[in-house]
Parts: sequence; C-alpha cells; structure tokens
Amino acid sequence: MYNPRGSCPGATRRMPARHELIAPRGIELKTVAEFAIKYCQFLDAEGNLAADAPALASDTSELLKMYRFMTLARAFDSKAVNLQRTGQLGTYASCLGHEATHVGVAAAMQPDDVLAPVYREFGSQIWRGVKMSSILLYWGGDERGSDFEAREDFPWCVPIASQVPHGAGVAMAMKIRGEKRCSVTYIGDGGTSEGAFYEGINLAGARALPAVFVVVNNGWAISIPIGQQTATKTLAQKAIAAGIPGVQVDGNDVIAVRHVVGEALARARRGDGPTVVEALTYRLSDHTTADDASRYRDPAEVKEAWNKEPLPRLRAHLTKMRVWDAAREEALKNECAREIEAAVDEYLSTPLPSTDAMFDHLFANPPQSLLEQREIARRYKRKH
Amino acid sequence: MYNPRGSCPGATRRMPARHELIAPRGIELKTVAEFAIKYCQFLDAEGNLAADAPALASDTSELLKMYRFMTLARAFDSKAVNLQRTGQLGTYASCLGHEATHVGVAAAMQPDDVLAPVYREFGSQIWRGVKMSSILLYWGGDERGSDFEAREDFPWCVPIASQVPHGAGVAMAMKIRGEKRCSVTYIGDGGTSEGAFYEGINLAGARALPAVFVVVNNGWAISIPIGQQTATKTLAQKAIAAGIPGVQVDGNDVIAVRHVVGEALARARRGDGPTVVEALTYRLSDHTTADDASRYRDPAEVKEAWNKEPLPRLRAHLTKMRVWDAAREEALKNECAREIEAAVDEYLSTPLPSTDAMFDHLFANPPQSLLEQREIARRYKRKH
Amino acid sequence: MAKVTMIEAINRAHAWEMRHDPAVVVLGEDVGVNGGVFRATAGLQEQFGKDRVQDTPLAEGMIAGMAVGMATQGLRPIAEIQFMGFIYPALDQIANHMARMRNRTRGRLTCPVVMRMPHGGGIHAPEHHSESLEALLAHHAGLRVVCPSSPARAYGLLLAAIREPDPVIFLEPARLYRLVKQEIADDGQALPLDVCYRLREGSDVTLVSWGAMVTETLRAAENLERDGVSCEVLDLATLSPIDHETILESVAKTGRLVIVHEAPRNCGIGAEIAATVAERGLYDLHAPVKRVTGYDTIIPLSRLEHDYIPTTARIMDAVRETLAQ
Amino acid sequence: MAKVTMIEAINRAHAWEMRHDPAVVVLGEDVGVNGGVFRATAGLQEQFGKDRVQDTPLAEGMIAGMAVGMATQGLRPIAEIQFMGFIYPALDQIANHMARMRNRTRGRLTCPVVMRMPHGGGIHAPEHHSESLEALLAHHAGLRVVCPSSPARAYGLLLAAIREPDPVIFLEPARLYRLVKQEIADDGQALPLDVCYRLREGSDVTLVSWGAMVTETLRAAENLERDGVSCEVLDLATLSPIDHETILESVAKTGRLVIVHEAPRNCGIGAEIAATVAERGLYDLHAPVKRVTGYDTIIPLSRLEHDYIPTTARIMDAVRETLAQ
Ligand SMILES: Cc1ncc(C[n+]2csc(CCOP(=O)(O)OP(=O)(O)O)c2C)c(N)n1
Ligand SMILES: Cc1ncc(C[n+]2csc(CCOP(=O)(O)OP(=O)(O)O)c2C)c(N)n1
Ligand SMILES: [Mg+2]
Ligand SMILES: [Mg+2]
Repeated sequence: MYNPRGSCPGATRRMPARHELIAPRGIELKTVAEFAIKYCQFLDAEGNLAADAPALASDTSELLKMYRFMTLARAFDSKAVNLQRTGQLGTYASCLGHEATHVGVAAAMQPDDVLAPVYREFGSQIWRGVKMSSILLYWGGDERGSDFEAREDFPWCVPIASQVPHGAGVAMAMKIRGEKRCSVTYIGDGGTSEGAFYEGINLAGARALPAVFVVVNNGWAISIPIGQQTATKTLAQKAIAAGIPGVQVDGNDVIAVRHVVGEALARARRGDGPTVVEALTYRLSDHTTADDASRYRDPAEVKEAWNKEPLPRLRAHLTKMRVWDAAREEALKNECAREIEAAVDEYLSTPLPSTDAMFDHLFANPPQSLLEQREIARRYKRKH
Repeated sequence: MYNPRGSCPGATRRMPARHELIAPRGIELKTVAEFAIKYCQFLDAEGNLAADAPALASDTSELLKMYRFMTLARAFDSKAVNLQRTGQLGTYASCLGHEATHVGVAAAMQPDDVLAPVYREFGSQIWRGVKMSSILLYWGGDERGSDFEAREDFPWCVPIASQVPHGAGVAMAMKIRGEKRCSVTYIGDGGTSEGAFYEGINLAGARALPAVFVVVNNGWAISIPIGQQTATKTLAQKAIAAGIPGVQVDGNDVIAVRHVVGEALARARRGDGPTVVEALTYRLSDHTTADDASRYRDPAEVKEAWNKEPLPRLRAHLTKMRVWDAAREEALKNECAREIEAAVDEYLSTPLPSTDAMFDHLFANPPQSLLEQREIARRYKRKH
Repeated sequence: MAKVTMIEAINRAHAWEMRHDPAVVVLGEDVGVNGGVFRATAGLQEQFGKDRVQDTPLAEGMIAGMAVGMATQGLRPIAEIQFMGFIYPALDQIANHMARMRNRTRGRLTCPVVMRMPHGGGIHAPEHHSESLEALLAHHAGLRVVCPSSPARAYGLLLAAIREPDPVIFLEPARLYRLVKQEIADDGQALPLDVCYRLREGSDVTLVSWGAMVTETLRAAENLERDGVSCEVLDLATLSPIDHETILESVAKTGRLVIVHEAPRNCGIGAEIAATVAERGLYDLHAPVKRVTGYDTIIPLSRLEHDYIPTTARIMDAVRETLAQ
Repeated sequence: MAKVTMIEAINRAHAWEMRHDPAVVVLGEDVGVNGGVFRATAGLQEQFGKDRVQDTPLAEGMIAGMAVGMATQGLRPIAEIQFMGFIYPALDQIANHMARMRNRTRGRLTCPVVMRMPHGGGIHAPEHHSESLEALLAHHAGLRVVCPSSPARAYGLLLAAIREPDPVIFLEPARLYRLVKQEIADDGQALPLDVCYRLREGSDVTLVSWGAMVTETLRAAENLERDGVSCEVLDLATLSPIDHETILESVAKTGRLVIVHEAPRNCGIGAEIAATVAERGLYDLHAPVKRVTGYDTIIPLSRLEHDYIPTTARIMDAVRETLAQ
C-alpha cells in the first residue's frame, strides 16, 4: 500500500497511539461502537493482479477504454502545461499522476449522475463528455469554458471544499424526486480540513443521500503534506464522523478505483446512503503552474512516487492479457495527440468574449443600472 | 447506558448497518485502521456504584463539594427562569439536567486552565468563580456580565460552534509558551454539525494541542433530535475524524464525568494531545425561555429522562456513605437560596449602563467619528 | 380577505406557492416540526410533507450550499437562516456560488433560491439576534436583497422572490412580525421587485427607509405634518439593486433627503443612496443629505438596544435640520 | 537603506516586529516552509522557528478563530488568508468574535490580530483570486481596514497594524507586490493609521483612491497636469475608519471629488466617502461627485478582467466631466 504520509515524520509523531480512551486505571470500559477502515488494491505497482480481483479486471474492452482516457488525460495535461509555459494559457492545475483515480471514478458513474469536481479532475470530465477545448477555455480565462458539455455537472470549484454541500444538495434533489441517480463529489486531502467537507458528508449521512464523496489524497495541499493537515491515519476515517462508510483505495489502480466507486454508487442507488472513498495517489506535478514544489518537497519522494504511478501498471496488465503492445501504444499516442491538437486549435481560435459577457449572465432579469454599466464598459473596452 | 436517541426512530433507520465497506463480493480487504468508542459510567441512575469506580468515588469532601455546586446550579437555574417569567430577566437558557456534566467538567479543571463555554454551562462557571450576579447581568441584557470573575475564560458564545477554534487557539498559545495549562471547550450535540467544530478538533489533533472538547449531548438542538442531526451512533466518534481519542461518558454521573475529563486533561498536560468527551445527558427544560418544547417533544421522553437525572443518584450515594441526610439537604438548600438571593439583589440593583458604554469598549484607540456618535447617542438617550 | 400579521403573511405566501409550484421546497433549522422559531413555516410540514419541508442539521453554510445543489437540479429552495447574525457561515456559499453560478456557467446552471431570515433588533433578544447586515449582501453582484415593511408587502414580495430565477436574500424585520395586522387577499399575487414603494406623498423632504425603521419614519412624517412639514416617504423594499430613479425623482421634487436605517452608518446602504444623489441629483439638493442610522458599534444587548436604534425623535430632528438649511 | 518591492517590505516588517516582540506569531496556509504563495513570509520560519511561524491546516474559519484564541492569551497573531476571495469562511470569526471580543467583555479579552491578504485583480489569476471585498469588512464596527499603495506605506502601516491593540484587516494589492521598488530604512518606524496620505497637492479636483488603483489615479493626475488640470490625490490608506476630515478639507479647497476604486460600485467604500461629502461638504461642491469603480458584476476571468478594472482613461474622463460642470 502506498502511503504518501510515509515521508512526513510529523504525522506519526503526532498520532495518538491507539485512539483509545485515556484508560482509567484498572477500569474496564464498555465498547459502544467499533469501526474499521479497509483498503482495496487489485493491481499493484508492478502490474500484478490480485487473485480475487473482480470480473472487471478481465473486461478488456472496458480496461482499454479506461487506458485510452488515462493516456489522453496524461497527454492533454502535458500539452496544457506547455501552453501555460508559452504564455498561451493561464495558471493551470496539472492532473499528472491522478489519471487512474479520475478515469476510474468517471467510468463507475452513469451519464446522468452528476459530478461536482474540484479543479484538476480532467480525466473524469473528458470521460463525461467535457471537450478539452472547454477545459482550455476555462483555464485560459474565459467563463465560456464552464458552459460545458456535461450539462448538469458542476463547473470547477475553486473555493476549497465548498462543492461538498453542492453534491449533497444535488443528491437531496434526486432523492426527493425518487430518481435512481447519484452525485459524485471530489475533494482533496487539504480540502478535508475545511468545515464544509464535514458539514456536507454529515448531511448526506443524516439523510441517507445517494452521494459518493471521493477524497483524492495526493499527499499535498500546495506545500502542506498530509501529515500536517490532520492527525488521522487515513482520510477515509473522516466518514466515521458522518456515520457513513469510509474506504481507502489505491488511487493509482484504476481497477480498484472503479470497483470501489462502483460499489459505493450501487449502494447509494439502492437507497443505502453515501460513502466516502479515499483514493491514495500522488501529485507528481507542482501544485499549479504558479507553484514551485522544489521549495518544499523532497525530490526523493517524488521519484519514489513515479514508481507507483498509474499508467505503467495498467499497461503491464493489458500487455499480459495480450491486448496491448508497443504498436498499439504508438497508435494511441498519435490519436491522442491529434485530438488534443484539434482541441488546442479550437481553443486558440475562439475569439475573445465581448465586454458585454461580464454583464449578460449575471441575472435573468438584469436591473437597469447594470445595463448602464454595460454601456460604460463598452466605451472603455481595451484594445487587445 | 442512557441513550437520548432511543426515542428517535430516524436515527437507527438511517444508520448504515455496520459502517463497513460495501464489500466487493468474495474479496477480502485489508484492514488499515480500527477504532472503538468506549462508554464510562460509575454511578447508575439508582445511585449504585460500579465495583471498579475510581478513588474519587469515596472522596467524600470532593463529592460533597460537587453535590453542593450541582444543587446551587439547579436552584440558581430555577430562580433565573422565574426572573424571566416575571419580566426581570431576558431570554434565558436553562441548565436543568446538565448539572453533573457542568460541575464534573469544572471540578476536573485547574483554576488556570481556560474554559470556552457555550451558553448554558452555569454549573461550570459558578465553580470557576463566575458570580451568579454576573450571569444574571448578562442574561438581563448587560455586557458587563461578561466582564466576569474567571478572567481568562471565554464569555458565552452564541454563534454555535464558533468557540471551538478559540479553544484550540488558546491551547496553541499554551503549547507555544510551554505551559502546563489546558483549554476546555464545550459544544452541544447540535453544534457538532457545524464545520467549525470539526475544524477546531482537527487542528487540535494535527498539532497535539493541550485541549479537551466536551460535547454535551442533551438529545436536542432546539427542536431537532440528535437522530436527525447526524447518522453517527455516538458523537464521541466524531473525534476519529480528527485522529484523536473520543470517549462517551454518562453525563448524569458526576463521578464518571469528572474522572474521564480528568484523565483527558492529564493526557493533554502530559503533551499527548486532545480528547473529545461526549457527555450523555438530557435537556430537561425548554431550549430557552423563548421556546415551547411541548410543540415537538414527547412528554414521555422527558418523564423517562427525569428518572435518570443527576442529583438523586449522587444524593443516594452520599446517603449510603453516611455523609448526607435530610437535615443537611435542608441546610444546603437554605444556604443556596441565601446566596442566590444575594446575587439577585446585586443584579437587580445594578444601575443601567450609560449609553456611552456601547462606544467605550469597541477600540482601545477609538476614532474621532465614534466619539461624535457617542455625543449623538447621549442626546437621544431614552428615558427609562 | 383576512387580517394577518407579517409572520402569517409570510406563512401564507409559502403555502400558496408550494401548492402551485411543486419545485418549491423549504429548508432550515427548526422549520419543520417546530414550524420555525418565529412560526414562519408553521404547519407547512404537515401540509407538504417531510421531503418538501425539511429540518436540516445545524450548519448554515451547509444549508446554503445544499440549496445551491438543489437549485441547480431545478428545485426552488426557500432556506431559512434562524437569525441574520448567523448568516456568516453561509456567506461563502451565498457570495461565491449562489450569486455567481449563472454568470460562472454562462447560464447553464442557475440558483433560484430564497434565503429568508429575521432582520434587525428591538425584540430584547440575546447577542447576535439583532443584526442588520443588508449592506454585506447588497455589495455582492448577482444577489437581490429584499426587505418588506408590512404584511402585504411581505406576502407579495416573498412570492416575487420565490418566482425570481435568481437568488434573493429576503430580510424579515423581526420586530414587525406581530406588530400590526393587515388585510391580504392570499391570491398568489406577487408585488414587483426592484422598485421603491411610495408610502406617503410629500413636498418638503424625501425620507427613504426600509424594514422595521419604516414604522418610525412614518411616525416622524405624521408628527411633522402637524408642524406643517410635508414628508414624502419611500420604502426602499428592494435594497439591491436600488431603485435610484424613484429616489432621484422624489428628491428633484423635494430638494431634501433624509435616509433612515438601523444598520451601522459606515458603508451602509444609506451611503449608496446618498452617494448616488450626490452624483446624479446634486443640483436638486437644497440642503445636505442626512443619514439617521445605527451607530458604528455593536448593537448592544437589550438593556441599551433602544438607545442604539434610531428613534422617531432623531428622525424628526434630522428633518428639521435639513429644512433649516 | 535598501530598495525593495512591496512584498519585500511586508516581509521585513514581519521580521522587524518578530525580532522585537516575542508575542508576534505568524499563521496561515503555506506561510511556513513555502514562505507564502507570494513569498510574503519567506524565510521567517527559518529565523523564528515553527512555533512562531506556523503552517495551518486548510481552513480559514479555523485560522481566524485560532487567532482569536491566541490573541486572548496575549499573543499577537498575524494570520494570512491566501487570497481575499477566500476570506468568506473566516467572516464569522472576524465579525462575530475578533471585532467584538473587547466590546463584549468590556475590555477583559482583546484581539490584537492582523489578518493579511492579497487584494484585487489584474494578475491573471484564476477565479476567486481577484476580489476586492474591503467594503464588507469596513461595514463591521470594531475592525480597522488598511490598504497600502507603496512599499514604504506597506512597511509602516503593517508595523502599525501589528502594534494596534485591536484587529486590523490588512489588504495587500497583489498587482503592486512586485511592481515598483522603493527605499525603506527598515528601522521599525510605523506610519499612522486612521489618516489619509496626500500623494499629490492640487487645486482643481480631489481624487481619492487606495491600493492598486492609486497607480492609475496618479497616472491620470500626471496626464491631466499636462492639460493644465491640477489634481490633489489622496491615498485613503485606512479604509475604515475613514479620515473624512482630510477629504472634506481637500474638497473644500478643490470643490470637486472623484473617487476611484476597483471594488464594485454598489455599497462600496466610495459610497461612504461620497455620502459623507454630501452630508458635510455639500456646499463646497462645485460639481457632482464622481465614482470610478469596478462594475456591479463578478470580476471576469483573465481574458476580460482588464475591461473590468478602472483604467487611467476612465479616471481622466471622470475628472474632465466633473470639471466641465
Ligand atoms: C477556501 C480556499 N482556501 C484557500 C485556497 C487556496 N488553495 C488552492 S488549492 C489549495 C490546496 C488544496 O489542496 P488539496 O485539497 O489537497 O487539493 P489538491 O490541490 O492537492 O488537488 C489551496 C490552499 C482556496 N482555493 N480556497
Ligand atoms: C450559528 C448559529 N446558528 C443558529 C443558532 C440558533 N440556535 C441557538 S441554540 C441552537 C441549538 C443548539 O443546540 P445544541 O448545540 O445541541 O446545544 P443545546 O442548546 O442543546 O445546549 C440554535 C440552532 C445559533 N445560535 N448559532
Ligand atoms: Mg492534495
Ligand atoms: Mg443539545
């Protein structure tokens, strides 16, 4: 099991030894509740499949589809970073290393479920139909990027953790209407420290909402390692505070992610309530293109994490299953490059929005004063 | 064990059966973390003492002191409600039924620890030196009541849960200075749904702060029973989300409360970090004097709770120990009545503050404009 | 036609709209079984069931965020904040999501939410139960802020707020809840948002106020009439966006402006009204603008709160001073 | 004497005060090892240790609440909010506790806290990284709100803020962080709070601005000078409480007032300035007051943000219009 906390001495030093009562000497206390957090991995870092892996592990067409999207997300990400470096994109939050989590989660969902992302879950979004050009448009500083193709999914959410109550609210609407749909809400390891995370999962638990909360534990919240964020041994156990199941999964094993999230969704659809899934992965990139992780992060840790990244292990598995080889890899890479090229072209050729755009979507019924300000803005529009 | 949730069908209906993973069929998952919540009670509702009760249970002088303060708090409370009913006090939040929790917590503390209360922990405050006249002054609508005698303790905190980060911050100051002091922070069952509660205990856990958080689970948050507040089986388990110990105690058993909080404080003072203590008790009164609980609460539940209230069981124990009898009870009641009478006199004879009071404590260095407004307020002062 | 208090009018507006629009749902602390601490939602859970009238856990940020989630799914949540002083934990959701979702997604997702809450002091309540924080919300583009001053306007404006396709902060003056009764038809008729209501015509001075302070303002106007002073009284009603046109028109007629609000003066909504007149109506002014407001301090606990809230006498003096210029 | 940018000036003010006052502690997200996302606190953890320069978990409400707790124990926390758009979760603590604790306890417990944060747009940052929310804080009695417009004022005002016995919201214009260098002595000399700074004397019109907009305002004044227009430029510096006296004096001299701020217009601090002039300086005005501000909408993402932020041209036109009256 990959534990990003490994490198952070603070974490273990601070964790109370056994989470048990300050035992009154010589007194036997009654146990009134017990909990366990389980961990799921099927495909290890070397690509070895566990003996008890689910049927999905031999569903090659599904595995190939997931591998395709993981590869696409990886290539898209690298292109986006490049665009930023060359001044053609704004600050960008890379998804490097998160591909198995993002694709596994999306693959487990139904199209009419609703996704509430944070800001770097591009693999999920592309799977769910969001055009790469929409993603680029948003990170290029254009709101039209959020008017994207997954019509009911939430846009990117910058205020950390504030999307969690949205996911719960969406699930509440689904429950009230008796639908068989679910919401899936992402949150980062850092995000679990915000009260909104806890408030949202507590509501979901209290009302048994059809919701799944995926905590992407990539080890870091900008410069703060997970061991400084919380004293907990896992993030899955945060679920216990909401009275709901929490489970840890190897976030670099797309089979495990898809399986566990699939089970959680099935449970939610049955009306049995929400689940917190902690996906253990690693942020292989800087926090964003505006960050320089070398200031605060040990390169040895990053190197170690590269040994566990999600793509090679799935490739190894597919190769073992004889559905993958170097030629197919080459072909896929080219195909991805072409798709990405087209998306970049579309993005770069999107004309600037008019200044009106900042006024025209604020209200369905805009007040007169706003229309007057729109006039002023037209007058002072900068030449670009 | 007294469980206020008993009467709330919602709670059990909604609680996921075993808090375990949506088990992948036929797959054995590794357990990565395990937790247990224990429950502590020494003195049962009938006043029977557990065989393994701590030494405190036979420390009659300490027990008598606690009994005295519990009786005083009860009598004070009844007087305060009376003052409100007769138009001599503002809206008031009764502490009826909470006496063992409030006194047990305070008795476990050192004088130079810091208490951050909510709004009804009068038993704790009186123990810690807050004059009853100060309490009345505050609930009578006069800020001077919060300029009270426990100089470093926090004033009453109305915005639910916002005191929890204060408790953590105080403990952080103590830790930075290497002091052997602790903070103790109260919160209600309803309060545990606010993000601030969770943020505060998470910080305390992450930095191993010398802090104890006492969750007073009195079954109700105004009209919301605990079973609708959260799906958790206990509130003590909320601690697991902060990676710290959580323990449940019979909040109507002052020996257990004092013992458990004492152990938690000792642990904190040793540098071993914070603890969440859930005290199970019951709000025997309306939420406040502005509330009418009969609108939403089954009288049978209240009647049942009266059978478990804190005073008779301690009285029974003291009687068995031959340090209490009817005459002493009578004398104590009279003594309390006299003390309360004096406090009420002091409160009622406190002259109204001047209008200046609303300006004079806002800033150490008030701006000129504020002093001008003070002039206006003097001019328009109402006749009282 | 029935004579009802403001709290009853609010209750009926809820019920009317819930009967006619199945998308309307009610959420909040103690709004269900208990019917709200002021009884605004009394009986609604019995009529419309627990799905449509939901008691929530105690967390305002979650309530607002949940409302955002539900609204994007096509529901029309009416969420109660128990007192305006407890809105702070919800501000992140209100400002960063409710007010922005339509703009952020270019109209793809919208938030037709009403956030209702008691507003203002004067009810001898504990700390944090007497706040007037309308200016905080008014400063946020993407929100409407509405505050009725009578049962009939509470009924009509609340219906309008619920039907508005964008979020509305609906402030209910707590000390008016049961102060007077007024006939309302309970016919589902909404009143227009974004406009002032002229409560009294006059020619010497324009008084602008809203919420509970309208009572003192009208009383001042009545008293002054006996002295031969003719006051025009405008109820701002929609506090954002402000109907500046009506105010400017009135000031063009009277030449004098006194603004009355309970919230602190500094950066209150009165400032925006005065500033706009200084920009667009300066030449109409015969005398300096006056603001009669709460002081720039914390509203005191009950023993002093009446020395904080503007009184009829203060308003009358301000009018006299402006007339003396 | 060294020439430093604003971000370096801020860094040095921290260091100076931490060397001289052991009660000063620094908290925030990424302020420790990383030295802050803008490097404001770079090197401080190495110099002063992990107790005095603390990385916190990611929770703004907790950061502010923790600062309240620490301050009541006699420490002087300087807490960073990573961007002003993320202040919302902290508003409950700031408004309901930090601003009130002294008043609530009649001086028994106090909150000498500085809440620092980057302010304003123009740095091509993602959503929620460009907010100008000073009016929200200014409306709260019990707080000071301060915003420097140069490295030297950042240094001197930050020192004053840290030494103030009450809470100060310290807004750092992000687009000025590295824009210019200025000599500072780094001698621990504070600058006075609660006063405007006159950056330019003039006789035809008074321009009031603060933060990053001071740059455009000064540029407008320089350009206008070439046309023979003499502008007096005031940097508001302390946004609450406002130094109205200096503004009124200046308006008494020039007879004209243009207020420039980046925040939305509606209920912005510009409104308070204009309102006060309409009350206390009306007879000095030769022309209507003008406000040149951000629009009442959400500040756009980077492709349009420069069409949102007031430009030198808009300021110059406003001055010309006011002179034409
Ligand atoms: C409320 C809020 N506070 C601060 C920030 C600034 N910020 C952006 S990302 C980030 C760290 C998030 O870490 P994590 O939740 O682990 O997500 P990751 O970036 O690792 O995916 C911070 C502090 C923010 N966006 N929102
Ligand atoms: C932030 C906030 N929201 C709402 C309220 C209104 N309110 C006062 S007490 C209360 C219930 C608190 O219940 P609990 O935490 O269980 O404490 P108890 O009253 O039972 O002691 C509520 C909702 C408040 N004071 N603060
Ligand atoms: Mg992370
Ligand atoms: Mg309770």
